[in-house]
Amino acid sequence: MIFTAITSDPIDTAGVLAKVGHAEDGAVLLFLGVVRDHNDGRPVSGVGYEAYAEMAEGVLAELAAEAAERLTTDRIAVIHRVGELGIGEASVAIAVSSPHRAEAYEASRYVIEEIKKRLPVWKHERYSDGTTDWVEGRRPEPASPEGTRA
Amino acid sequence: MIFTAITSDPIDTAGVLAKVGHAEDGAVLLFLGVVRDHNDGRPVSGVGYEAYAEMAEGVLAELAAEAAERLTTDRIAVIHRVGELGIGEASVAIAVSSPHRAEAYEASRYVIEEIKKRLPVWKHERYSDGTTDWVEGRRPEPASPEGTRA
Amino acid sequence: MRIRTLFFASYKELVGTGELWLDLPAGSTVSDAVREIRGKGRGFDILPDEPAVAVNRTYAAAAHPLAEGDELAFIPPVAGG
Amino acid sequence: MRIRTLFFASYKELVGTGELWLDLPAGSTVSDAVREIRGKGRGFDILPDEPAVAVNRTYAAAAHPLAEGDELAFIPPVAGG
Repeated sequence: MIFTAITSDPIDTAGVLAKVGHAEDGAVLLFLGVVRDHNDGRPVSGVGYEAYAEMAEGVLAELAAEAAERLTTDRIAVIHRVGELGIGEASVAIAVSSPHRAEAYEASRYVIEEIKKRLPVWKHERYSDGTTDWVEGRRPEPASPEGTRA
Repeated sequence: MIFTAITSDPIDTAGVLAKVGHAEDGAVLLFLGVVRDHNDGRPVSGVGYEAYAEMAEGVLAELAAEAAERLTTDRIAVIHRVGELGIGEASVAIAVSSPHRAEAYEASRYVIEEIKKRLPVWKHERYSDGTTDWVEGRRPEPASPEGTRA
Repeated sequence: MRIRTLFFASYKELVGTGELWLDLPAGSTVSDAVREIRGKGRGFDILPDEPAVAVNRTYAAAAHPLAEGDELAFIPPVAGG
Repeated sequence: MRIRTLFFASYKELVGTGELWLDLPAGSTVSDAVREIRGKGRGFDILPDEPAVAVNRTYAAAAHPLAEGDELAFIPPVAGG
């Protein structure tokens, strides 16, 4: 079962892991993106994630389906958090499982790279000196043919 | 801290994850190798892992140290289980964390590939028809210069 | 025709609102809408010439034709993950 | 000199024991020990000509010289992970 969600609740790591796995799977991989205490040399005290939620849910489901093809299974769960996060909190969790490990690594990596490319989510950093700033992002790259409609 | 162990206890996934992570790390990756219900088309009901434990502990520590160089951090925990395991139980857990995700994926993959190449561990499969067999392995490949002494 | 335009994150701060309804001639495209919005001044003129946009929650090109009731979102450079 | 040899997994089943002490002339190498062991017959002769081995818990080549009290382990093809 492919599971994807945009949520403001803290990510339950064990819960995400529990959504994948199957008797025929020999490899399980969990990726967590977590809030770091610095960025580009500036000390960070926390971050806020904002999403275009209605669209982000669709994009997340779409890229998880693409990853499932690489995975050769439908065992994939992806959760992206929004709202205010502290250092060490997970902003994203990606769990996959598959019969063999190569596909698991490839699919997991695919999901996080595509999230960085096209998930409509923005990040606001709070610095130790009290200032805040939007993190410089990248121009979104729609990947699928229907992603850029003429 | 680099943590490695060969153990006959069930692997505590959350405990392995808790051994990595650091305020400067933005990526955490957990790999689990789990027992599958089939192999080469034969239905499997369980497996037994046997280790040359005194040597395996050294090899695991050695390859984890090599992975830590790739990781650029010392946040790595690797546990390999021995004894009798049922379907879905984890035989190996690899947790890593690092500032950026590329290193985490690379180091995690390095550990599992090197385990397959040179950890002195053997696997005995129990089949649904009651027979058992040693899983065909691969001739160990010592990787480090001092691994093959003339 | 009327379309709904949305602004997020830094764009929302720039233009001072998250949402704006726009009246456009029938047959207008995404570029027409962007030109119309940028012409409003007061922060709107700082939006890029050719911003990334989504129409009805799917990324769309500048030439994409708009229809009555469409949701046109201006998508700042993304920083998820 | 005396060395301790160890057998694991399929090798242990083949030779019927996990451990065997061996008397060897001083200056013997890993190959000498392997030849000696295979010469014992009774399953030992089914061991490979050039098995992977570890001396004192580190992989070692056939030409590796042995010393009194060394631990020589015969390592079947590995299947960890």
